[in-house]
Amino acid sequence: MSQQFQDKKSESRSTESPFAPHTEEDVQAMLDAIGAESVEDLFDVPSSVQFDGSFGIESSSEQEVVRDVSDTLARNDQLTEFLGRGRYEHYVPSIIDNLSLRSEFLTSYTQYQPEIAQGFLQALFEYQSMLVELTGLEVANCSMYDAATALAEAALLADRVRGTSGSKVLVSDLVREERLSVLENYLIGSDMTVETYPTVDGATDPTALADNVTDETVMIYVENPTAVGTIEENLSTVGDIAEEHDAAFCLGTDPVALALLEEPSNVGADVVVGDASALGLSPAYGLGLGLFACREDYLRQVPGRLVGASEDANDNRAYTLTLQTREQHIRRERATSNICTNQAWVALRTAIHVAWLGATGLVDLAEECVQLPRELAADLNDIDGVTAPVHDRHHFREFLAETPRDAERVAADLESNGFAVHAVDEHQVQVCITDANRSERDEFVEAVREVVA
Amino acid sequence: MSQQFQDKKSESRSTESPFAPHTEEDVQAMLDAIGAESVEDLFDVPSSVQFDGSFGIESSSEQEVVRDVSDTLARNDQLTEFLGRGRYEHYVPSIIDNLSLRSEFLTSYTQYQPEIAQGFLQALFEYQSMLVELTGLEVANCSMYDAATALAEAALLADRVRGTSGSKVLVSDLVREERLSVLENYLIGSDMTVETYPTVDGATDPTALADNVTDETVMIYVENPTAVGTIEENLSTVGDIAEEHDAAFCLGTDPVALALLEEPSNVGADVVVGDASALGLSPAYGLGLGLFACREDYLRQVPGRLVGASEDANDNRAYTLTLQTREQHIRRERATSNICTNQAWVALRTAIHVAWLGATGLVDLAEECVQLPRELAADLNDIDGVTAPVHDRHHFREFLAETPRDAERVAADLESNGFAVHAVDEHQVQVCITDANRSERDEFVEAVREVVA
Amino acid sequence: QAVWSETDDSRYETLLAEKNEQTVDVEERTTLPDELTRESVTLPELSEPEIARHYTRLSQMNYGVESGPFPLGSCTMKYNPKFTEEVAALADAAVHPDRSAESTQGTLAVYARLQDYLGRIGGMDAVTLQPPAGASGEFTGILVARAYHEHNDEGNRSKVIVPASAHGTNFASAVMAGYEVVELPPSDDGRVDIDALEAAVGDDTAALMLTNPNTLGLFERDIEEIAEIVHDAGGLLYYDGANLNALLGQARPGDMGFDIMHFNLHKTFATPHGGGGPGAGPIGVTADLAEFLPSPHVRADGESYELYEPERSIGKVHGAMGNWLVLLKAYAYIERLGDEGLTDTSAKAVLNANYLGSQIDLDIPFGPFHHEFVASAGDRDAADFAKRMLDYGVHPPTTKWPEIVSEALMTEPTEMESQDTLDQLADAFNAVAGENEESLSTAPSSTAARRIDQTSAARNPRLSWHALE
Amino acid sequence: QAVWSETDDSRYETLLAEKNEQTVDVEERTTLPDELTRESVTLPELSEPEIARHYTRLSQMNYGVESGPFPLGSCTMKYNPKFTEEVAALADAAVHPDRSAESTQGTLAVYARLQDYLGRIGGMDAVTLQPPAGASGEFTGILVARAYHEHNDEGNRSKVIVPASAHGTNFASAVMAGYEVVELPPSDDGRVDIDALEAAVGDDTAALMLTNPNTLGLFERDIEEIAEIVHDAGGLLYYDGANLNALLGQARPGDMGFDIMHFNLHKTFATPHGGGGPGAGPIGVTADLAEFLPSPHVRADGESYELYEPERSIGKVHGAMGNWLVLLKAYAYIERLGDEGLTDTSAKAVLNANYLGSQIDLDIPFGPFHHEFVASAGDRDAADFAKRMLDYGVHPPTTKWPEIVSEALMTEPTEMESQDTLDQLADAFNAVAGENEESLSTAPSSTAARRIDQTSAARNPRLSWHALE
Repeated sequence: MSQQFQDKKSESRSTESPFAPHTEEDVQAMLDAIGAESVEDLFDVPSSVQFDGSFGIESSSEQEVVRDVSDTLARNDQLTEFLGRGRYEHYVPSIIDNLSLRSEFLTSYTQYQPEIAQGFLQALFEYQSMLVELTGLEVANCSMYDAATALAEAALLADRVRGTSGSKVLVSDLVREERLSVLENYLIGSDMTVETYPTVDGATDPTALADNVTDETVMIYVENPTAVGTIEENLSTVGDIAEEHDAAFCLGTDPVALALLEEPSNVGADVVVGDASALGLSPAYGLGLGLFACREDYLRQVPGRLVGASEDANDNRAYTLTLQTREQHIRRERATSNICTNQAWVALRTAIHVAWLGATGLVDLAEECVQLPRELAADLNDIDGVTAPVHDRHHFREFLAETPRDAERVAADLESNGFAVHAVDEHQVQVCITDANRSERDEFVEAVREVVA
Repeated sequence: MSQQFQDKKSESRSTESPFAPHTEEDVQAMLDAIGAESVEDLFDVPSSVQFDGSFGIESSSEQEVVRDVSDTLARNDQLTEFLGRGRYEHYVPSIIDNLSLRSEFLTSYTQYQPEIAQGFLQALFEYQSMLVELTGLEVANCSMYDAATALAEAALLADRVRGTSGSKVLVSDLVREERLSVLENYLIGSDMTVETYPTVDGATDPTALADNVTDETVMIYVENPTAVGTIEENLSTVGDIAEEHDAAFCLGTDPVALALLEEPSNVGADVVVGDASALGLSPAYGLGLGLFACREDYLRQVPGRLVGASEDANDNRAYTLTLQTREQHIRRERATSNICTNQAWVALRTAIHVAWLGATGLVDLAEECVQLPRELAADLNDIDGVTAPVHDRHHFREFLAETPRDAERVAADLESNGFAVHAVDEHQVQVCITDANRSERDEFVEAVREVVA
Repeated sequence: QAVWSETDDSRYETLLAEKNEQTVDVEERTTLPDELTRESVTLPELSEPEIARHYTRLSQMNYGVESGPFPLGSCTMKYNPKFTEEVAALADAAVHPDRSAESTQGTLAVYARLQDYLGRIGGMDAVTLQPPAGASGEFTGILVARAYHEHNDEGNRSKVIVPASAHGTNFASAVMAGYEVVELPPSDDGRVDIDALEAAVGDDTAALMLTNPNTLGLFERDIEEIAEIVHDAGGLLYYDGANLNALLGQARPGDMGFDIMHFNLHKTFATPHGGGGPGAGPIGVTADLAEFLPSPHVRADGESYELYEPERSIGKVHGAMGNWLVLLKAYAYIERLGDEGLTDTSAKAVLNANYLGSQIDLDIPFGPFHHEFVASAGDRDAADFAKRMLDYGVHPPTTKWPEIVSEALMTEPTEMESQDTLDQLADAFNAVAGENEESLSTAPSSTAARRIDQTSAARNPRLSWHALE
Repeated sequence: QAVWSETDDSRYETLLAEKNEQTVDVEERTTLPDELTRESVTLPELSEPEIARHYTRLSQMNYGVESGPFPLGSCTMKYNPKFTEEVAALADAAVHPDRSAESTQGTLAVYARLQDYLGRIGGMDAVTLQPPAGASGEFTGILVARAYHEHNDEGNRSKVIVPASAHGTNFASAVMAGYEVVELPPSDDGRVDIDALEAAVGDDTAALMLTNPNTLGLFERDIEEIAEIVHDAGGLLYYDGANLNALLGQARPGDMGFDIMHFNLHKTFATPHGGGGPGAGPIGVTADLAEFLPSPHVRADGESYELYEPERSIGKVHGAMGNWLVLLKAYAYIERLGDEGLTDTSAKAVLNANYLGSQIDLDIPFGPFHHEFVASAGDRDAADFAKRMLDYGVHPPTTKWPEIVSEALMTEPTEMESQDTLDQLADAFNAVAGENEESLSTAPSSTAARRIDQTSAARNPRLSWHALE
């Protein structure tokens, strides 16, 4: 059938909502088809609750909004950040924006119709596969919100899978308080509470840990690297202690560290959590990607979404969300979690980043995370009065440095010099270095030299 | 057929060229298949001309190059530009980058296989259609390089289509010298030379023009708006004069101006040229989009690419490059032009911009180009010693202002204050204002007030 | 209409690991002692062009709102304006969450203004932006309710009432916050059954969670009475913001008597769904509840902005300050539309749903509906019905839910569709309605992947490429 | 492999103007007097979501290098690294061309460095970046040659010699520059026939334009002798840079005796082709010719950069300074690769062409070839052969050119293809070679648009939507 020039409209658009396409004639025709007099008539809202005020928000052109937001955000100071503590910056290659912003990915929904969502499903399947490889565990989900909520979900999982009841989640005292706060909130519906165990010189001491574990311990949580950048040295012992007490061993980490450090499955980890967006995304004020992986025998208790391989009616390989009966939209109050919307698009970005780096690139990036802080600590240690690193450990990306002056003042003075560091306590600052800020290293060392004097 | 897990490779990449995918094993296997010992053996280059030196260019990581280019370009001063003279800035909506950067558009080639290039072909067909609507002429091509080369090609076209021989291209004395230089170079292979005619108070005076036209005049070229921002008032007379002498009337303009100003076809224009990238692209240091439209009876002499509608074997509407026998790859030395690679992607961007604005938006944008300079000129005129506009005409986007101090010094002082304007002659500066710089208007007026004193 | 690819083996994209992977000897490449490191890692090893083609191909096997109509009920799949991605990509937006408040005044200004905007739009006194998704907002809201009751020495309130037709997250969130869920059966007209509600409330009621318009698209006309019943019993009223796209500028939850609400920025405020997230689920509360909001909260202090801990804060529900980039995009969207644009958005969303409803040959048992409706596939299986719709080049509606409508097709076209695309959708509905059962049960036939075997996926889980070897 | 869409009417996208257009009364909306304005304008009037879907759909109907193999001979369709788009999008890159040199030191630094890099890569003493495309570079180069001869009182040289197998632009550019073209027949081995060249040169010879490797992929082994012949006759030797992707780091035109060359940045230096442009065609010249280069030229002046007019400049060939953003992307690409990457690029490009050539069942009459080869479709029509290749999901080679090979299939896979995609290409070649003529003449059958009627398009030109009414 030859396609002729179709009915040509010539109509003016109704312009109040810039993203609704209706012409005035459309609106009238649609109302006629409905049999309504006006759009207002379609609303079945009692007049007593109708809103007849105004929000007092003026509409602006795209140009104006772009300018307003640019100008507003320009109130952020231009600082070179030497910040870490769980949220890391690595160079994000251009290809990640280019591919992940393709509207077929960015504007799609959760893959409830897998036949037209094979692309995203495969990308998530590949993301899961990368985490399986990196953790050595058999199962990884499509994402939690961030490291803190992943940790919290791990505790709830540990409680569900444990044969006997228990009441404690035991956590290294190096873990950030923000994570503990989230964990505590998630435990409200359970019988569990959080306890911390003391670390020694920036790492878990098996004896101190063993002293704190009881049969009430549902889960032991350790991070590697820790929030102060040290590399844990006794994880296998932690795994043994956990096993002895029928507690789950949950390890917190990230995908760059995983490429280099001891494989979680080799030290007896049952669950691995963390922030996977160290690859794929800028620090983004903490917008994260909750990494969640666990042993296969926990599979039916996993929170969040899982993509599985299957076949279609033509016996071709195909992917689909699977084991959905764990989820809230089916199991409701008996679901493994309430999570629904997650961080899928960030997972896509992380997967692209891992693919872009490749095995070699990822390992080399991780090794850089060992060497850069070693070198920077040595430079800082050369400054009169500064001791770095504070802990006699191997470090990953970051370390503590002891300063003669008050750490808060040092941090504030560094900020005036254009550098952001974290003040840990009275005389300690924490410093994080990666490929993202390494080019400013010499200027940073110079600034520290100035401000500690 | 069920798709099984395929042969899995595990190979290391040959990494010298980051954009070549070969593993070392691939290279060996391919050499074996070819029957060659080494890649070097595949080159049939006499040793006397083999290059065994080095370029002295170090390779860098993506991150390093991005930083280097950013740092280098940061050496450009941050100026708010009040510059025009043929290259204009209008706000470019985000959607243009998002859509035009889709790799199917950006990385495609000229549409020699139309069956798999319908998308770009349709976009170019729509671009042509928009120009046909705006110029009132029947034919628009897919692009020349820029306004200057479009003008030059128009003169060559005028020569080809003219019944009798002629030797002059007559050009308004307001036309930028850069365009005249390009025009003169393009006329080297013809018998034509360029002459200018004097304008009066910033516009074409019919009498002065008529005095300069002879039967040797092959083409008359006028711009509207002119390079000093004035709107021409006697274009119909220009058209009449051209017709009387069997000269082609070529009008220079741009798509924003076309939405408002007299329709070229109504004043007897035979060819319309200009820079269409005023929509769709930033000033981009002069990367342009040569607009080229003409009368239907010139069709077979048009330079550059043309997209036409046709049908495919199923009688569906389809698009294809057409009338290619005009072009160099077929007609070689008898082609209408040597142009091959053109500015197609910019044309795509311009078309998206026109579509985004819509008829109403485009007309309103053009009217803003009338009102903004009127208001700014009034503000400047209020400054002691400044006369603006210099020409007692209607203006479009820009105008001349007379300053008491030397114009070069005024421009230099404004530059120190963060503003760029063009110094025209001893006591005149040219000022251009659009939606892109209007928000800096008050600061600009203040700066002018300071520096002219 | 969408282009589905043809069906043959070449339509499938091999996995990254199948293209090339490499095992790297880690100990060889590190200066760390062996006992701290793994031995090796095996991952894909490809060139950038191969990666570009891989993901380009995958994107082509995916359907988004720019591919065609996407009337997924309750999901509000509306257009995501491009410029919001541009502002989210600004270098100034990428600061580290541990930066000082003094050095992040721009970011905090956006937080403060968005808190303010959402408060005005919802009719709420205070807003937190910390919850990273709608379900997290629900959980946070119920935690706030819990803290409120405990503060008032009413910690014994142990139940949250949820209508049967509510989103599954309501049930799960209430349980996570330590409550028992009381399910409320619907009345015959699809709305809250006032008698059942009165029977359900009591001094053990912590809250009623309500969606309004509800999942059938119906406005709970008796909302004021409902609020009175719950409040009289000492409970709080929670508004599930999933359907707010129906009411912008028309009615505000705060004005209806709701004490707590969440906003789904990725639904109502046009941030992209990203194949499942990130979203953002800010919650708004009345003045009485403001002191319980998560920490930190942002407030203006003269010309500048500061972070502080609300007096009786529940603490944190996210490790940082929520999904910042999503918040930023929603802020830009709200600024773009303003009062008039927001109000018109809901008007057009409701117009579109009603027009589409008027054009399809299926029973829509409940009305008058607003931005969405639930049609019944009748004696057809709704899931099959949806699969067959794929063959007409459109995304189908949400299926088999809410259960109050048998074989439900829950349909929400949003304001972004034109009359033309609505007609295209109606044609797809009507064509499928006229087909025989076999055609439905074997559908889809024109998509890249044909009907996918869910049972085998669940029975024999293969969750990584390792499991395919 | 690529996904072609199915064939039915729904696969076609209606024109913007068919979706909605509006006639605006211009006089009503302007403050200008009526006599200066048009009466009305009629253009599309659509919402942003409609525009997004329109162009997304159009993009899906287009094939780029990220869609699959694209072995168009002589076009060098290689991967365009994404990060080069990022640097081109920097705000600092968007300055106005009339800015002062003092205020654009960053831009000028890139010009100066790229001039230097290209000079080193080509073995040339001076480079101008002004020509916006390869053909413009040819034209500029011949203008420079002309200016040189005129300056030396040899303005009577009136002929440019061009081998028959050269790109059509060579002929057209020489004529535009005012020369008569003398076509040089090839020798039996596909290279320059030395005897014919000697017969063709004389005191009227302005230049010989040569592509090396030539369009058959063959290196002109006698290049030194050729240079001597031309130079002895007082002519200049011009290098067409279209095939430079074969020689990076292997051999330099300047070292072979060429006096003038152009670079196709959009071929050799990986800037995207953009569906036809923009490209960039810088030219390099020997020291003797530098003073004739276009104006302005960029040079370093201590730490800073300045613009100046070369002493005997030909003037301008572009209104500004050429296609700046393309230059910037090529600069970034060269910095990324450096010596080793550039050299390896050509090595892999030549390896790929030779491997592909070894895998196909068609005659390749001339060799040894480098980055491309020209196979013969034998008794098949090469254009039909190419159309049928579309059905195998790949882009076909350039067809029917150069004419020295009957039914030519000119094939250039570039370095970006892997052994796997080369095998896929070989399979497509070989499958089509084994098919009957009807299958070829009715192809393609799996593309969105089937074979398009070129004759009717040319006979009845419909060049705008107005012509469709």
